Amino acid sequence: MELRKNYFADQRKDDLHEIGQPRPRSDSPGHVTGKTAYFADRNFPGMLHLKMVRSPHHHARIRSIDTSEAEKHPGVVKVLTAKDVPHNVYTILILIQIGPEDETVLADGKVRWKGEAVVAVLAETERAAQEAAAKVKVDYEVLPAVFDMEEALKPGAPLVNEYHGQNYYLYDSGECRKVRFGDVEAGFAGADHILEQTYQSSPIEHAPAETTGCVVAPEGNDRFTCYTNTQAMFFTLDNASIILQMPGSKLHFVGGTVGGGFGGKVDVIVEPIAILGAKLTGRPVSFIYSREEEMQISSPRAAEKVVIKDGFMKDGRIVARKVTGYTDAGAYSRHSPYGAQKGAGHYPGPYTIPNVWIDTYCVYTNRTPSSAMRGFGVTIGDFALEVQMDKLARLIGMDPLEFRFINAYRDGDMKAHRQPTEGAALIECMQEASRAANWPVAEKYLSMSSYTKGA
Amino acid sequence: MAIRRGRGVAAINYPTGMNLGGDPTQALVHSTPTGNFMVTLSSVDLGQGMKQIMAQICAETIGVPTDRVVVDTADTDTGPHCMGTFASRGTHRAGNAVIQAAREARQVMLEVAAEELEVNASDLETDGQGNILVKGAPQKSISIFDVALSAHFKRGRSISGRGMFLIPRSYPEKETGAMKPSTCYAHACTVAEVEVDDETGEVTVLTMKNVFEIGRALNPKMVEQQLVGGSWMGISHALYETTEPYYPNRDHGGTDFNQYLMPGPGDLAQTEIIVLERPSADGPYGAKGPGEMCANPQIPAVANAVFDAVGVRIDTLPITPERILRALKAQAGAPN
Amino acid sequence: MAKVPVQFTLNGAEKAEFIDSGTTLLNTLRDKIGDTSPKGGCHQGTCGACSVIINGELRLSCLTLAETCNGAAITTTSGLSEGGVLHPLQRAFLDAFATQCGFCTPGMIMAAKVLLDQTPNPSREDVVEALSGNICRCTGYEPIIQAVLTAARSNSQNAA
Amino acid sequence: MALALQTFSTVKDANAALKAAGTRYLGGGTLVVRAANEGDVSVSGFVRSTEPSLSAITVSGGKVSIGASVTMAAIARHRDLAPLARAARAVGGPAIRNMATVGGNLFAPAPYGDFTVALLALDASVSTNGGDLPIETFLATRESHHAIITAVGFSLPLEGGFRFLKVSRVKPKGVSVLSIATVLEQAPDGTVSSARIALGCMADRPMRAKAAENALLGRKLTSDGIAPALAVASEGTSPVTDPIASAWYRNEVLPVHLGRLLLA
Repeated sequence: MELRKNYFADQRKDDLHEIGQPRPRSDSPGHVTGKTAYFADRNFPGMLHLKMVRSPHHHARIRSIDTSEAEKHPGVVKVLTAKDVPHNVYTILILIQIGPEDETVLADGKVRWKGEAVVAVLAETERAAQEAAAKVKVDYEVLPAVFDMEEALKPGAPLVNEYHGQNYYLYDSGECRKVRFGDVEAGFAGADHILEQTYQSSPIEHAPAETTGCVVAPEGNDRFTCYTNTQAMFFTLDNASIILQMPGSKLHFVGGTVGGGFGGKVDVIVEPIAILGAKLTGRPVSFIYSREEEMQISSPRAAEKVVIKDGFMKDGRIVARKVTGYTDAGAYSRHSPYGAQKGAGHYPGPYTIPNVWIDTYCVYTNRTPSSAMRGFGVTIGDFALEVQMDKLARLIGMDPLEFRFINAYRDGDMKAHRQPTEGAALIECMQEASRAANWPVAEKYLSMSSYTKGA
Repeated sequence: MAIRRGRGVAAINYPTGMNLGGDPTQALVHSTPTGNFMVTLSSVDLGQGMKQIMAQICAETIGVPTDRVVVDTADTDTGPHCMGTFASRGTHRAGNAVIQAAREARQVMLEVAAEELEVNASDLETDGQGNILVKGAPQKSISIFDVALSAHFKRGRSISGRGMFLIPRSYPEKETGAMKPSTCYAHACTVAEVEVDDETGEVTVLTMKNVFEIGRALNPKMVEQQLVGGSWMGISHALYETTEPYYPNRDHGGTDFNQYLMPGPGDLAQTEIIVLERPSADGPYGAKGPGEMCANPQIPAVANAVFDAVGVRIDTLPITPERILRALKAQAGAPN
Repeated sequence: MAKVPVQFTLNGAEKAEFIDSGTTLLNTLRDKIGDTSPKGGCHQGTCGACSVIINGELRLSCLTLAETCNGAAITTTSGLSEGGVLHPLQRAFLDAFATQCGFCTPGMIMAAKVLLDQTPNPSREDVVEALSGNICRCTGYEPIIQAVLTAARSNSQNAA
Repeated sequence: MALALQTFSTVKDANAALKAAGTRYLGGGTLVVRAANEGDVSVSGFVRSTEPSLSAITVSGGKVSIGASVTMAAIARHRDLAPLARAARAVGGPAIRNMATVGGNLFAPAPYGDFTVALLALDASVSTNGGDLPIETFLATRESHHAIITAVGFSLPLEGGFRFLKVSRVKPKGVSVLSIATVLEQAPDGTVSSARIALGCMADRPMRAKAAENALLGRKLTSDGIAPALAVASEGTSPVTDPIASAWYRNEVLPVHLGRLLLA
């Protein structure tokens, strides 16, 4: 890695003692000696193991659940169903007033995705829990499922989630988050060229080395210590408190040393049910996702679809950009309503465009619920935007890097969401990339600066 | 058979923080009797190095070496509230809270030192090595060790501070979408060079030249860790990763590390990382969040490079050999 | 059910335990003996985080039944440093900033140790091959490869 | 029920114990211990045998016998089995190769089982206490096969006569898109006089590319010479679709990779 100190030197103090110094990491000695304690390195005598019975169907009504054989299985201590969960219907963003509550801790009457948790089995050993889970009988009536966002938005599509009443998240702005800036239709009308393209992505798993999980130990005083690899301690504690209808003072969360997260450990899935198990049995409980659960059950990055329509001039200026973004939340909200609107705040990318129209939708389907991942709300949008930029440049026979210089935002430029640009550095990154990659651009672009307002 | 080479570029920015939800983090700082400093948080270290960075931020602010700072984090019985580690917010939000708490503690420390040295606190400075000096008269000094002892056993002062950093929630305006979705932006421009085997659709990423502007590299080696790993993940997203390889058929999702694909140690691109620093106005020592955006520009850069190499556009991620091969066959007019 | 005895040396110390027949070596080391340096990342044999060295060979402790290790000499990462002095590989991982979340690190170090024990002057390809069964999601592998190459160089300098 | 392990000094006794429902033979553990760890409740116990012959490699007079418990690593480092080293190293990473056995590989479903592809090309025989089976017969019926495999046997190919290729997306150790093993003999004029071509991942278990074998006879290993074989390479295949690749893709690239292997 090279630090290029010649850029922005006037804005920076480089004479600090500790900041800017490549100090060794204080946690690394623990890592290389195997001494670092992750949540699963806590082991308690008498610890129970929790295994989840999951839906084999994408969408089904539950006619009945029979746990009697499982309960009789040797080593089984407790079997939990929806009725055992004090506040079974929840949504995690309720803490920042983004509702409605739309997800069940354990399925109640219906499953909405393949893999949804239905029954929790607690047993003396993992093996006993697995064997007992195989003995739980759930009678399902399979319902039509919808996996495609456009299909889900059509009239007559199967309703995925009754708590929403329609297959999209209803923002205060309506069916989508909107950004309106300038007059996009006038921009198209005056453009030399128009290009509309559609980009799509697939769900992506965080695949951290350490799977999601927690170990819960009763403290013996009505309090429960939860050793967890959550990415958000109080967010998880407070949601657990709501789900369990238990004062937060009864909960003690210990974590902060996590074997990789990438956004995959913000969903508050394992902790509430494990604490409930510990409360109802009085025993320590371990609930750790298997690798298969981590890969296919834990929330992935959402599948997205992005439609970009651009009006642009022969000289390289983009004069109008319309973006319609669809985020596939899967069956439940989790963080997706936030991610979709974060996208609205991100488009049209780091470019100054006078006429912009953005609609971003959060859509419900019977796919695995998605959630946050590194680059949440932005990563796939950037893929779409930057491939689109390449196409536009080639369409008018312009160098793709020079084309970006022409449109790059600079300090003071007004963004579509009506914030003036501050601290821009796109131009300088491109200048340095031109040099590093031996990708020549015209001198006028090398002398541009983010400090000075664009034309 | 032909191995065809191409290159592609992408430029991006990335927002720091979760402004649209309201974004608070708190920190507490206190000294031990012998002048070591404890930072108490509930923030989570996912491996990105939050603990180390908070120690360096606290040390810089107090004026002591980093190894005199201990970070105690993520115990809800002791640590004050943090929203969590996501949205590239950790360094920015928790860092600001630590600075505020450390400044308050530093002020008490200087006041105690001033009493010991019989000068005004405003006339004192730290040397970064554990000593407090009178400005302009450095021979008149006291160690932070002695100041802490004095505070604890003689003067009854708590060398401590509270930090609270809150970005108030931005509510998007319904019709126009006017909002403040972020605090500051990091930037990147990446050039990817690839080879595509036009008989199999296999892509080899030869080089990945990344330029990142991240505000301030608080610890350059740790920044490098994030950026190198992120560049790898970007390539992985571009070419390999999906939980539903044959969507709309949802079968055949990988359930292990053999079948959920990511580049192995034999697939590494020659990776170059260049860092620019334009300090953010509101970041801790000018820092922005680099952890997420560093994995974004490689994806379109690879997509554009694949087009440059073989002339087909794959607009659906991931850009698998199968998708490229199908596109090449369609381009050649062959039935498929 | 009846327990079965297992006996082996772990990092040079004799260990004897009674375990449930069929228990994996990983669970025996972690839950019975208390050596949590091998990590359970997949329990499938696909991540390498549980790697240990058994009689000089790299093995996955998650797929090895403890009973099959009777009489064996087992090495884990927790046993590498001696007298508080880090093993050259551990030192090299630190210096190269080759750990982030650290979860894969003990397994990586085991794989690297077997390589250097058998091939003191490995090529980059040798290192890549040696690490090929170990997954890292944070680093992009390059710092780890560099750490192993650096450790090999420092070993050969010490030997010279 | 806990998953007890029973260890026997003879294959005969182990075979008897395997008659109990739910018991599985424990080789290297890479298949059956994984299944148990993943909650496969059909596995209720492990049986193994420590009979020394299971771990023996004998090479004499061009005949090779490899005990079923021999690991991939042991094959890869055996001086007399150098031609097979590439195929043995194609299995897993170093730790897996120290565990995975020849016997287990015979049962590994696609996309695993690369070494068995090599054995199929080598026309190996598969031995049990009950006798020997041609590998093709064994593979066709392996699900119903309960007796412990004791060894595999084959004739060492002529110098340079054995070729092996594994194509994977992840390097250097990813699982197979496909694998190909060939045993070719050539006449003095360079024309192919006998050919066995085995394919991995082109069906749910290793298979022969018989049409391609026939099309190769009497031809030289040149672009033109192998063209007829490549044209029929996919005949009779029914490739697996898995996260690595689809059946369509495997069929599309099989002739490409076979061609590259034959011309290498």
